Amino acid sequence: MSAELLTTSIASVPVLAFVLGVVGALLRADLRLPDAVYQATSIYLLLAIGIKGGVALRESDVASVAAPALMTVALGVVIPVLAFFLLRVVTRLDVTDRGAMAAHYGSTSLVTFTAALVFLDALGVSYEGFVSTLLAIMEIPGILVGLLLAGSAARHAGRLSETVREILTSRSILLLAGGLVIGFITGPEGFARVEPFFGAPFTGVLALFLLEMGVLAGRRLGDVRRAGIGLVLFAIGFPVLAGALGVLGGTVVGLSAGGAMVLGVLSASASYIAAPAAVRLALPQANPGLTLTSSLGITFPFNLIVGIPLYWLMADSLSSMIGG
Amino acid sequence: MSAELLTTSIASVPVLAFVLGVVGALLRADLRLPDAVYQATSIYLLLAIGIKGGVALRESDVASVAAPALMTVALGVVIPVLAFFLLRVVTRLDVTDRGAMAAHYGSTSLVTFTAALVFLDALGVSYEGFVSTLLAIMEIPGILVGLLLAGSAARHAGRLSETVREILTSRSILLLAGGLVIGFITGPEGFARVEPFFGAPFTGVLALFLLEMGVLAGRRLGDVRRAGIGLVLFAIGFPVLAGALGVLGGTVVGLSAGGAMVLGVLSASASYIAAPAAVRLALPQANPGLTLTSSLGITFPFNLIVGIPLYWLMADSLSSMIGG
Amino acid sequence: MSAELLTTSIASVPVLAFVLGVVGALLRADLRLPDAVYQATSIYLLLAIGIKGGVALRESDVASVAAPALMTVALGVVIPVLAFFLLRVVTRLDVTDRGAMAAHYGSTSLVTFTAALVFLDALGVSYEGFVSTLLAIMEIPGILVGLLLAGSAARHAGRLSETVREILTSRSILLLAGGLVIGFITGPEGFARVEPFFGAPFTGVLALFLLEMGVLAGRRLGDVRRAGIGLVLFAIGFPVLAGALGVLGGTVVGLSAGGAMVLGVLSASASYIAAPAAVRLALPQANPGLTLTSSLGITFPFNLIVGIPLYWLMADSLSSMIGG
Amino acid sequence: MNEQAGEDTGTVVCVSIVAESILEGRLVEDLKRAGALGWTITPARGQGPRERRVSEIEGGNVKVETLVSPAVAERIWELLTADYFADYAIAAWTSEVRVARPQRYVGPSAPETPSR
Amino acid sequence: MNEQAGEDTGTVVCVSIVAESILEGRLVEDLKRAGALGWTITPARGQGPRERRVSEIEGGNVKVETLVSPAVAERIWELLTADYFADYAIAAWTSEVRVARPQRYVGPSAPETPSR
Amino acid sequence: MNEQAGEDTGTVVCVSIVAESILEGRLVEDLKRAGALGWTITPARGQGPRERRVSEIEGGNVKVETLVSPAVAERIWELLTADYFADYAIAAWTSEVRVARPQRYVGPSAPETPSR
Ligand SMILES: Nc1ncnc2c1ncn2[C@@H]1O[C@H](COP(=O)(O)O)[C@@H](O)[C@H]1O
Ligand SMILES: Nc1ncnc2c1ncn2[C@@H]1O[C@H](COP(=O)(O)O)[C@@H](O)[C@H]1O
Ligand SMILES: Nc1ncnc2c1ncn2[C@@H]1O[C@H](COP(=O)(O)O)[C@@H](O)[C@H]1O
Ligand code: NA
Ligand code: NA
Ligand code: NA
Repeated sequence: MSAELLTTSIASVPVLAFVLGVVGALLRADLRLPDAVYQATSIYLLLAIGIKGGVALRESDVASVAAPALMTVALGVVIPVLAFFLLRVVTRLDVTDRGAMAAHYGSTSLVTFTAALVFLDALGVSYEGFVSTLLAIMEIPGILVGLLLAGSAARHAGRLSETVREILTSRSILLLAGGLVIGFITGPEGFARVEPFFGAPFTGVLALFLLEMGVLAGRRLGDVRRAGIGLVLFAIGFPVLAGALGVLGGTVVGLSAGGAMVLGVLSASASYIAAPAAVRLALPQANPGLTLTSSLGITFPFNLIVGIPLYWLMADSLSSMIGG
Repeated sequence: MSAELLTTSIASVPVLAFVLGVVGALLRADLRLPDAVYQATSIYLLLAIGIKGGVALRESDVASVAAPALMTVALGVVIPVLAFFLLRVVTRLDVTDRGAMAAHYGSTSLVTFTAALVFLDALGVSYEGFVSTLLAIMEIPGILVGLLLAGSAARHAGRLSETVREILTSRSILLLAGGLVIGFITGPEGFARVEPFFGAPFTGVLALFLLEMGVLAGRRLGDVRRAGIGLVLFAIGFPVLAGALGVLGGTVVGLSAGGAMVLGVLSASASYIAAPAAVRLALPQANPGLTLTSSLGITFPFNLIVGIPLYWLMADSLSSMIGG
Repeated sequence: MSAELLTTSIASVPVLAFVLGVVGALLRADLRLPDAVYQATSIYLLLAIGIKGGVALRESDVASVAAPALMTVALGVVIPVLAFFLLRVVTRLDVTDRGAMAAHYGSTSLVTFTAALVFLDALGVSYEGFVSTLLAIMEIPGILVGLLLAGSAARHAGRLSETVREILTSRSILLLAGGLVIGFITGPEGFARVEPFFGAPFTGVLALFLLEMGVLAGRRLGDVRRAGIGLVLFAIGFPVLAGALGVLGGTVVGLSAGGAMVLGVLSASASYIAAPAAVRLALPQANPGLTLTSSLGITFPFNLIVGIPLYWLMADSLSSMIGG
Repeated sequence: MNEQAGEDTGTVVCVSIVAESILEGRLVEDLKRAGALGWTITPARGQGPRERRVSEIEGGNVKVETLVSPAVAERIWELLTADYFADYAIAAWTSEVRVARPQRYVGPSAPETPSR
Repeated sequence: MNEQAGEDTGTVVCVSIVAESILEGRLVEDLKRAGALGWTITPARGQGPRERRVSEIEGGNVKVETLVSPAVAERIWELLTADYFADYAIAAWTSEVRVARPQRYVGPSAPETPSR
Repeated sequence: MNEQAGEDTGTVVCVSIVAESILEGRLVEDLKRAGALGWTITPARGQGPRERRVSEIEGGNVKVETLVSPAVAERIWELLTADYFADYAIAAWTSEVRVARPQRYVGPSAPETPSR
């Protein structure tokens, strides 16, 4: 990996703010944002990504969106299945915990996605405007597949449909999808009027959000030692595998190098908001400490610092191999 | 109403965010802002409007402000009286509930006012800088007249003066009036230094606020059916009547078309923050469900989507009739 | 003091917002920001000052920072000792309360510092980029010296080291120091990407924060009368003395007029966040009403309105005396 | 206090439940189903003997208090035991409290002064 | 607990009031007037048998707890009955609790150990 | 309620402490040291007979509730008396409450139904 890429990733204010949060957690200092502000920041990020995506979506024709969307659904089904079976090899988790893990790694992470866009913007690399649509699509199927694998449907009939409804009307999906529609309707002129709020300050707000994520990840670090070597290997190795799959899938359906990298990031990243909530309600026997330590304590920092430049390297190489 | 006007109104990000909030409420999803952020957003809007108004007020001479201010007081007295008697015709509400309704419709709505300014800015129409002064003036007399009509003064001697004090030192009045003074003193150069906070992001913050208002309005929709046809007719018909009165009054005292339209909006819109609180304390027997369903569930969305372009059409036609 | 300087200070939006807060408190109106927003605003100010300072620090060589840093430590030791003994002359406070006061006046105030930078920026006066480093340095020694003077270490062995740890890992120090490191690493290009969040809106956010500070100061005004003439004299006279010391010290170690003025402000201002918390825990017998009335109710407004232009006048005269 | 305040006071059971906030919606539905006529929710944080939960990221705990008749308290207790205690972060306790207008809490059909 | 903790403990009445937040200022004034020497307020939300309120927009409910002597509790109860119960969204209950330093809550003139 | 809910219920002491928020960390450490196995914290504001505190600027009060055995309640009480009551803004009270699974609150070695 070129040193310059790593620098673009690590020396950015958002990533450094994340590191500050981790340091704060290790020093047992209280750097958390107040809960209300954390919630508002997450509402802001979802709406802003949605609106910007919607404005861009206007310029894409349906045909060009269809194949990447289908590929995203496919990845959303394949990745959790893969995770479920790999976990049987490298860990001794029971079927419930493996299903819970599969749901987390099958879904995706808003903040990792956002950091990837900021990274590409900093490099000056372009990507398809409709990638936020792929983000919304990727969030859902993985969770459902994970729950099915854990067999929760069998035991609590009707609960899966309740879960589907809960996810579809969850705040993150509604704000993201709603933002997409708002951006699509309002177009560039409408967006221009809110750009000084939803556009320009975006990277700074992300930095504040990552400070908080750093604290949460830092608090999980203590649990990593207790997690066992198998889980740690999985939490680092699986994102690379899934990221490679995503980059490959993106390139195959004709996304630009930037777009393929984003699909890689979506595939590689694990959910730590939507999935934990859904899994907690549908699979109460699963151990949330395990999944959060893995997704938030290991995979998230790994992706943020190493994964993002890595998937870009993959996507760039692949696209120049094909192009060349 | 020209399609273009409706589009300027409806296709703006703030109004679309309002619609998203309503949809969220209907899907029973939780799109509300945390209470602390809602409070902060409202503090921001009041201060920003006040400061910008104060900067503009500096350039107005006292003479040109006096007549519109007096007209605003007059409208603030006439409109609640009109509401009180019209309600006896179209509904079967008792005197207390009609007084409560009169207080709401006699006062005005910050967010509707703000959306009107954003609408005019988008059309490139100019308006008098001192309109935020009119906003501050309009908030108060209507509430008092409404309470007097309900006869609360008779029963609880002394309570009306307490209510007057509570309204005059309420947060919204103090922030608005304080902002006006700050803007007046600091002038354009002082404002330039805070413009990237109080100026540029304003429309975006309004969008966030309207998302929340959408949720609140959406939750009231269910009650509309139970409200009775008379109340629904009133909640739609009365704003049009009061709006026309306001536009007419504004034109008579020499406001520009934009200014007259804003006075129309102030007259047409019903309070859902200052009045509900004041009425609840001074008229506890009144049914707040009724007034909120009417003002927040019907009149507010109506004004936001249909009313604002309509009052502009009225003001524009009237001014060209006079001018031509 | 030239009228123009006073105007630059008083007619700025942040200072006027402070006055509005005081007026609100006197009218017993509720203008406070929600606690969560207050916390978030303070996190924002600390991070923003840190990051900007860190970017500037990159351009300073170590040699030029060393002498001012040492001078800051010296002032941080001398000022609380001075306060402790002066208080014995002008008041009848016991040793604990005098130690508590010394801790407050030995430490410093983020917001006064920030307002000073905004003042210098408005005047177009430049200052050394590393002044935020001095802010971080100044916060700590004064508190420790104050506690030692009160003799708390003698009674609760081990508690002082606990206090040191608590201050060093306190949120304000970590965010400030963390911001400095982030700014240092990311440099001007990294900062450019977050400037629309951490840079441009800064003065506006400060205004919001000062509104809140105004309410808190205003609530203390009632206690000022009860505080006794000695305390009032101290709360106004001591900042002038300490400010003069700071300006002198800054000029001696070769700071520019702007930089010397900032060191004067750091010396003159009294802590109302870090010190109160630390003193409360380590010196529970001290009366917090006393120290807060003095630091927040008298010294803070005095510095904000009179002190800032005064210290600039001192620094400017001194530098032209030496230079000329 | 009951003598002076007239006949319209009585004793009801106050059930306090502290649970991870993610459960709020489900808990409230279950309280309704068990016959509770009202409840009050306050935000909370906490720690307990088990540390098995997900709410650390999203909103901490909630404390739910509901004033009900002894019979309804019994049903709530059974529901908690059946569906919550085993798998979720939750603590619950009950005490007896005195209220005015007891029918507001126990329903119109309940006896005016629920026996102790 | 009372035996070991010495003589300076006693029983006082804890009055809990949940009301729409708009009433906070007025309630606190009334508590003072009734003789309460202190109170604690926590933010709350809730639902009750009546749904008649305005606070949904501005701040939900508040829960006020005040530890007082039985006589003061009685006065608070009368005040609530006279001015609040009929028209406002409000629920209130009392229980007996044990405190150290009872004079802090019941005032210096009150008997050291209020009878049960 | 105890009869129907089976044998696994019992009475424990609920200690409620309202203190300036700056003390939260120290209080929690002291509760652990006294033997508490869990606690619940809610944000609070308030006023009391003394007004001596600093928390007005940073975060108001906190209300801490902890369910413990009578012996642990006793130790908490002693700790509060020794280190807190004199100098800090604090109010505390106890009451008895009924819980399921009392061992969760009083620890495995404690008797199943702590005597009064
Ligand atoms: N002994 C206790 N006293 C008060 N609250 C408790 C106690 N034990 C548990 N809790 C609360 O119940 C929640 C769940 O506990 P747990 O199920 O052990 O994780 C904790 O987060 C606390 O808020
Ligand atoms: N049975 C109950 N248990 C606990 N809180 C209640 C109960 N009934 C009402 N409340 C609280 O009192 C408030 C007012 O109730 P209401 O007057 O019925 O609207 C509700 O919002 C709840 O917070
Ligand atoms: N009588 C009381 N009832 C309820 N809470 C009280 C009472 N007295 C004091 N408090 C609480 O304890 C805190 C500290 O009281 P104080 O030590 O008097 O400042 C207050 O801020 C209140 O939250
Ligand atoms: Na994934
Ligand atoms: Na009106
Ligand atoms: Na100082």
